[in-house]
Amino acid sequence: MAKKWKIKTSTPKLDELENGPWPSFIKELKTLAERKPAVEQLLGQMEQSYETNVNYWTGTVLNLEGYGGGVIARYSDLAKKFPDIAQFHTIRIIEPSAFVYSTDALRQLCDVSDKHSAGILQMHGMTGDILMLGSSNESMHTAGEVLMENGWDIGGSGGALRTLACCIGPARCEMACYDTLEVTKRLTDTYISQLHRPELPYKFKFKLSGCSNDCANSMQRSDMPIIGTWRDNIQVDHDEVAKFIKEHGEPFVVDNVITRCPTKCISLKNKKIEIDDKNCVHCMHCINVMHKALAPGKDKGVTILLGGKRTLKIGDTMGSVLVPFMKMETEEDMQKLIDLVARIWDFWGENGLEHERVGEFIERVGLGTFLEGIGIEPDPQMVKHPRTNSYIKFEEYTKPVMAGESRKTPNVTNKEVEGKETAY
Amino acid sequence: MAKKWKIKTSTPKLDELENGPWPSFIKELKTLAERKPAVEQLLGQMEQSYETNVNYWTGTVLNLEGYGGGVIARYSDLAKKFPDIAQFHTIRIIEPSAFVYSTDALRQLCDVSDKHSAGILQMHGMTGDILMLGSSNESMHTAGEVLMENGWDIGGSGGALRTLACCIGPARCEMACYDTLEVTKRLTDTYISQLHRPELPYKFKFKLSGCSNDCANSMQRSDMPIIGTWRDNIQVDHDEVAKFIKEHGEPFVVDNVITRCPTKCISLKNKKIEIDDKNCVHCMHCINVMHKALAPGKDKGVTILLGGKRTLKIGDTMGSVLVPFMKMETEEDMQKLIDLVARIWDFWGENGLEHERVGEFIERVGLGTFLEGIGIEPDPQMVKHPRTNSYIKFEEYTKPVMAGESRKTPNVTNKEVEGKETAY
Amino acid sequence: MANPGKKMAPRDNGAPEYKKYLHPLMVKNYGKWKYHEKVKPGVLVHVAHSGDKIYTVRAGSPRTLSVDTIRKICDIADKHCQGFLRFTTRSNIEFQVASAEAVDPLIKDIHEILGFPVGGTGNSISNIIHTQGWMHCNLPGTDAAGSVKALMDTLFEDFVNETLPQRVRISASCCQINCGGQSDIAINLQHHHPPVINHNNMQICELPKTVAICPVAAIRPFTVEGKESLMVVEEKCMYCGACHGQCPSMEIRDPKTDTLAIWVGGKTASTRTGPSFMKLATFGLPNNPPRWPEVGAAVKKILDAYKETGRPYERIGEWIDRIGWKRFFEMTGFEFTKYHIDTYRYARTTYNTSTQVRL
Amino acid sequence: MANPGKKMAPRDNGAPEYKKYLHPLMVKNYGKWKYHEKVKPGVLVHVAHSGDKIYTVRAGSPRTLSVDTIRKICDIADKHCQGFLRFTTRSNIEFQVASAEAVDPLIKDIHEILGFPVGGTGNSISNIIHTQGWMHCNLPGTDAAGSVKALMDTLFEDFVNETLPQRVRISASCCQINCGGQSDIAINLQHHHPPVINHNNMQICELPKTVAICPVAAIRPFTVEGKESLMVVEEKCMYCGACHGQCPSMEIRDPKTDTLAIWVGGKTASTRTGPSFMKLATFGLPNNPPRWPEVGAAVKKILDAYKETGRPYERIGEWIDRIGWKRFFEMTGFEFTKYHIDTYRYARTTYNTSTQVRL
Ligand code: SRM
Ligand code: SRM
Ligand code: SRM
Ligand code: SRM
Ligand code: SF4
Ligand code: SF4
Ligand code: SF4
Ligand code: SF4
Ligand code: SF4
Ligand code: SF4
Ligand code: SF4
Ligand code: SF4
Repeated sequence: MAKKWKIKTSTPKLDELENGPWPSFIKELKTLAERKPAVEQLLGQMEQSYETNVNYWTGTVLNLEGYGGGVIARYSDLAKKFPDIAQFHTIRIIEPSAFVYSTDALRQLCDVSDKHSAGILQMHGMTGDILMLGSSNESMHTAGEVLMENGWDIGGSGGALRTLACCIGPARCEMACYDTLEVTKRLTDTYISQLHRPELPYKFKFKLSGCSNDCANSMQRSDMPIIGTWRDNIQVDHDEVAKFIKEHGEPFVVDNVITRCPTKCISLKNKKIEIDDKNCVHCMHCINVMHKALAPGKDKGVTILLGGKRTLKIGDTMGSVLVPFMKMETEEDMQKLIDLVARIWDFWGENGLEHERVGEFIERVGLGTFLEGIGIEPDPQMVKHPRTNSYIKFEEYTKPVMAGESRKTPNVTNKEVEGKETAY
Repeated sequence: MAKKWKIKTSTPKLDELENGPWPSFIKELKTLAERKPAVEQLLGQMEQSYETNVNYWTGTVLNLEGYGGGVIARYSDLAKKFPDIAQFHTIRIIEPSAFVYSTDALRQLCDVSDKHSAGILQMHGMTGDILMLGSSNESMHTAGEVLMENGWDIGGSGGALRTLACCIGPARCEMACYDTLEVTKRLTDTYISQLHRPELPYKFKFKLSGCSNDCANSMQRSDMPIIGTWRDNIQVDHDEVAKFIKEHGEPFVVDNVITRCPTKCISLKNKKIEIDDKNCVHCMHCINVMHKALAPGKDKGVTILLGGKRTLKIGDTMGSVLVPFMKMETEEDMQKLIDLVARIWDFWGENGLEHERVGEFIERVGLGTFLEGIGIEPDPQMVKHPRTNSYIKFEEYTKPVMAGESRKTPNVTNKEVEGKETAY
Repeated sequence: MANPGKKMAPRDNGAPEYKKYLHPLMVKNYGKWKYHEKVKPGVLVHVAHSGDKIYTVRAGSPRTLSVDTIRKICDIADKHCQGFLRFTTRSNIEFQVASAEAVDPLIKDIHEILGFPVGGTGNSISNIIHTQGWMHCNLPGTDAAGSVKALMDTLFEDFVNETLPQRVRISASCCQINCGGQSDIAINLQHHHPPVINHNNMQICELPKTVAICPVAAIRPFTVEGKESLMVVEEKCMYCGACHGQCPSMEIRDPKTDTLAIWVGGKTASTRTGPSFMKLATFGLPNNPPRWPEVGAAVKKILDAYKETGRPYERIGEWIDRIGWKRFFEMTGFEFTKYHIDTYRYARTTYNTSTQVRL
Repeated sequence: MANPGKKMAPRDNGAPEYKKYLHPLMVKNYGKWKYHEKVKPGVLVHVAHSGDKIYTVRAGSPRTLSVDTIRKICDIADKHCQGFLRFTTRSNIEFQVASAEAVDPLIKDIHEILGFPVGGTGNSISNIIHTQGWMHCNLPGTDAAGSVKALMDTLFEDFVNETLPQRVRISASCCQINCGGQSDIAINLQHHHPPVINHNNMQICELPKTVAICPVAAIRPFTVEGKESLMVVEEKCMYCGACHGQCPSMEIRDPKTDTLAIWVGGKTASTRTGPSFMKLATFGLPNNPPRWPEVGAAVKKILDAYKETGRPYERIGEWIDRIGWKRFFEMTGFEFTKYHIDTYRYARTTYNTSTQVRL
């Protein structure tokens, strides 16, 4: 389509990244540079960064008209020198659940990218989107429109919900305790408006993993990790256990399974595995090691956590348990989840400060107050352990202040005590 | 000595505490009440508290002239009703190391108490002192003088050093890794002036335990826990190991020793105990269980920690490691310890706020800054793990503010950046 | 004899010379002990490398002793123990004898002359350490000694026997300051609202100090009827009582609302799992003198659950860690409330940031 | 085709229909997988209850792909995989075939047509996840993609083999915001001083937002030559860069002083020990394009130590927990400095509050 272009910019620093056995992103760019002036100029600007250690992109907010979030706008500080990258925006395209594709679909994305932007696709962004780099203010609209027409949609930015991501789950994994792909799609479709239009105090991410192995990295990288689990007993295939022991020897089983169980609830007695399932915390380790012999229980569902994010402002947080167990099979279950999300967004939406992630909000108001706000009963599973300090704020007396609720004159205690006998 | 007194006050509530198999402190008081009007009136006031749930003591600062701290002064709010307890002070008497006594010594204390106060001795206060209750402003001086004349001394209060306490250690315990009794006496004698006169930002407590079992409760209840340990190998008596295994069986050893080691560095191989001493953290558990077979190493010394205290203000703190290992045998070793304490008191003394325990101070300025202040090199053993957030304050650029050092005009960064090319 | 009117001359005597107070067998075998064995509840024998043996008999004590009782204790020590004795770090009394045969006659005298029980060793509940209460402190909301006496009556069998999974240490404190410290089970008094200020009685000199002491900056200067005083911002205050320690006119106590709380899992030994803080088990127990039956009942519930499912060498905190807090609350029947969820400085570090849950 | 000038009509398409994109064997055996086995590095077989087997071949990828390359990838998937493929959560490409025999011809094409390696499964170092860097972000101090390319060259043998104690995940981020997230080993760029303010370029409208975003309240309004601007209280600022994300004129980056840091022990799985944060291993590595050799050398040191003493199933953080940080610093040769000791909100919770030390 685009005509061949002769690379004239010399990039000695970047060239060094063409060496070595690992696939080179510089090679990828150079391929394109032969026919795309913008990519050649991108290489030129990057070469300059490699020389000076200075970055030359400036960002501003830019919305795809009518859609809101989904574009990350970049303007080159070196636009005089590299005019074709004066505008070099990224469109965040919502990926299919678990990153599965038909070649038809992929080729369609390639065509849009090739025609309406720089021909660079990042598969995938850390949040999970397909990143299509290199549109201008104008071409981004065209690209967006073509994508929309073909059934694609775009992801979040700013104070919007972010594109969801999930592990391969039931599509190809025996550990999966719920349908991560389907729930991801359902949630995306349900909240598509929130993905387009910033309505929340700040960004919100869901990530879905089919089990505690958390292959979708949800614990650390999403506001709401939804993770598969079970509440009945681990399924034990005793023949396979025997085979495993025979193959690996008892000491291996003791050293690598028995002693590694976090609650020491699995034991080896007379060459048989015994599990005190009441004490199992569904960590997956024994199943991971002996996955032919052991499997998650049959009464499956999810654990829902809240508040994970990266380090900005309050330091890293991980999701913490909000709902220890919830079935996730029927339409009703899905409605319960949607209802839960609504309660969270309502309370946080009303009381959260601008740019305040839900984890930061919980840290500020306290988990107890938060639970009350969303109408969920406290559960000991939500904490590692109860409080260790005696500083309980009994709220029948003083209620904590919510954002926006700041009282002009503080409520003060200056009542008199009843007279005490005094003597000396 | 004191003449018999007839109890006239009725104490129906307190009387109920004379029932039951456990020795009754009310009985103790009643014995005395028969000849001491103050004690009868004490019972009267307590009975009233038991009825109203109201306390009737008011405290103020009172010093034994020339000695400073050591007296806890109490005035009764019910002095009209109970004139003999209008003043009812406690003298804190420094106890002998490890609470050992000859009957002569104890009888001497009894005599002083009987003559110059209420005849009530608490053996011992939570800090470790002998508490002599019930002196008046006047008798407290007499009592104090008699005690002094007989070689006793009094403990701390206010912003002073507190009386030290230690476990029975080498006097009767095979686990002891250093001479807790002697070090306690040496430190007391060295710092006797600090025990009498408030010179520190706030109270400071030493507690000394001969090993990690911490029978002196030092970790939670002293600013500077000094705890015995060793740095060579655990002494293993293989014959006794064999006997132990024979007696208890292998599973018992696995369940109660091997799997309980915090670093899993002890193992049972062919009925022999093997210890990877490099990974032993000197927790004492295996030795506690198999104390005939195992013993601390021979190259003994102490771990010194800092910052333990109860919950007030910042919540409970425990001591944290300051010196992972230090020999504690020679006069030189003792001098090193005294030098260390001097450096801590100097730095904290200069920079600590009023009423700020050393643990609070460390929390405020940070352990790294504190170490620099006292001239000790950071050691990974001081932390559970290195920092998890990227917010490093590189101090070659900005130094943290010490107390009293507050700058009127803050140091601000408002330099210009060097011009950046801009284009659009 | 000193002249009461005369100013005392400063003398820095220092600590008593403990060496004079050691039992002769301790002097001889100082630092040379080999091992110890349990003889029976309350009785230990320590064996020295020299082959010497010393038998220790541990007796319970109410800590607050009359001089009359101490003199009796001395009589016993003179008769049986060559004139020496000691107290433990938990206020028990330890009598020492040189032979197995001397043990029982000693115990007989302890029982008959003092009426004190023998026990507190090994896997027992040792003496409860506690604080001043209404007998002496200026801050108490309850009487620690009283509740301890009542509780030790209830737990008596566990003092004289060694049938628990591990040692259990209990402490009781009469206010949130908690001089009794952390323990496997700790009882303390909890305040339920911010301090109430007695403006009339305000000691002006203390005001800046009192403002400074508040850990959450809830105290502000304030003028009442022309007099300088203080006020408390209720939203900020978390009823710690620090101000009340500094200024008696900041009254944090309230006989109508103060309650007792029970905490579990404190541990100071670095054995196995390392020292740990105590955690809230239950609160809102009535402050009910003279025998605080609700406290006894709650402690019993914890101990029953511990006895049922604790494993050897497992301290209470370690036991709960293994069975999980969910089970702990189920077994004890205590309600888990939002007040159990920490709200103070390190609250976030107490949230369960894993998918590890018991279902 | 859309008219560029025309305002787009809002359409809420939602997520692509993944069901159309699943390999037929996945559709058939959806949710009915029984177990999986390792075939060889980079190749897994999943066995369904039906007896069906699906072979997965995992290929490394630079993530940033030209459409030309993606088209080649599609050609391969058309030829071998019935026109389906997927990407992993770490940007690897997974090709799936229905029989063992189909594996090697597929790998041959991956190698020859794409030049991409096959690996990243099991106990290997999988693809390094990373961020935009100088290719697109407005905040970077370094180029994550560049350092990752250089590092993957260095670690190549550990991608195509499975000889580590456990899987090792690495991430690289181009600023302290760290979009790359936590990993067993994480590399990021560190700022060394407070932001420098370009008063001329100050966007007045953003000022209150910028003041509000600072987590330590270090930013204050300020007037320079009559113009409204901001200033930073140096003592408070801990160089987080939050303000720079809000306001480009608060310049936190400094090519002269910015350095790279390496963190270890992050983990997201709740297996065994639960998720854990990454911890500072070493800092002050020069930001040295185009190949950042110092970073490669430091990562190598960590991996060598891990290979030497790590045990099976022990992730890097778990391994260090077992051997202790003292040993970690000894083995890697990194210096432990006061900067390794936390100074932020939860600093105290990271101190060693036990006597448990290795000597
Ligand atoms: C593109 C991407 C990195 C990549 O190369 O893959 C990225 C790039 C940016 N991130 Fe991010 N983040 C990306 C995933 C993440 C993740 C990982 C994740 O989502 O799994 C995180 C950590 C998890 C989290 O949400 O905290 C992440 C944490 C941040 C933060 C810090 C948030 C915090 O509260 O700690 C910011 C700054 C902010 O929000 O103020 C941020 C801000 C940014 C901005 C928008 C910088 C800015 O303010 O202008 C970057 C735009 C770069 C660009 O030019 O495209 N980005 N960012 C990822 C999004 C692609 C996608 O949509 O798939
Ligand atoms: C008497 C004693 C309780 C007892 O019955 O044994 C006691 C009693 C008082 N303590 Fe205590 N503390 C006693 C040991 C402790 C301990 C335990 C220890 O030392 O092992 C602690 C916890 C460890 C610690 O130091 O933190 C303790 C933590 C406090 C605190 C809280 C300090 C903190 O920073 O958290 C205060 C209040 C304060 O310092 O402001 C306090 C204050 C007080 C005062 C002085 C209350 C006051 O401000 O007037 C009490 C005087 C009572 C009286 O009338 O005699 N007492 N106090 C103990 C001292 C006897 C002795 O000298 O042997
Ligand atoms: C006498 C005393 C020391 C003193 O100088 O007074 C003492 C003496 C012994 N302790 Fe202790 N401990 C004494 C208070 C403590 C304390 C402090 C306390 O109770 O307040 C602790 C810390 C408790 C905590 O962690 O909160 C303590 C934690 C230990 C441990 C560690 C227990 C564990 O958690 O595993 C051992 C080891 C053992 O049990 O084998 C121990 C072991 C011992 C041994 C076996 C040491 C020996 O070889 O002689 C002694 C006999 C124990 C027994 O009672 O059966 N001692 N021991 C204290 C008796 C107090 C009492 O009257 O009950
Ligand atoms: C394909 C993928 C899911 C996806 O939807 O894309 C996946 C697939 C599998 N993971 Fe995973 N994991 C994938 C990313 C992850 C991640 C996230 C990441 O790497 O960023 C994690 C969390 C890592 C962490 O804790 O920081 C992850 C933690 C695990 C674990 C737990 C490991 C542990 O700490 O014990 C297992 C269990 C095991 O290894 O037996 C696991 C096991 C598996 C199994 C064996 C599950 C199965 O039965 O099919 C799959 C093959 C693993 C292999 O590579 O040998 N997978 N797995 C991801 C491949 C990424 C890649 O290209 O390398
Ligand atoms: S998170 Fe669990 S279900 Fe999902 S891919 Fe990983 S192992 Fe499978
Ligand atoms: S899943 Fe985890 S907690 Fe449960 S038995 Fe297996 S190893 Fe133990
Ligand atoms: S702390 Fe150690 S040395 Fe001291 S009495 Fe206890 S067990 Fe013995
Ligand atoms: S003392 Fe503790 S750490 Fe050392 S070997 Fe024994 S149990 Fe393990
Ligand atoms: S706990 Fe409180 S009331 Fe009791 S003695 Fe200590 S300071 Fe006084
Ligand atoms: S009770 Fe504590 S928090 Fe409340 S005002 Fe007093 S010092 Fe401050
Ligand atoms: S890590 Fe920082 S510089 Fe890199 S993409 Fe994320 S926000 Fe931009
Ligand atoms: S870098 Fe961070 S701490 Fe410093 S002024 Fe900016 S926002 Fe505040």
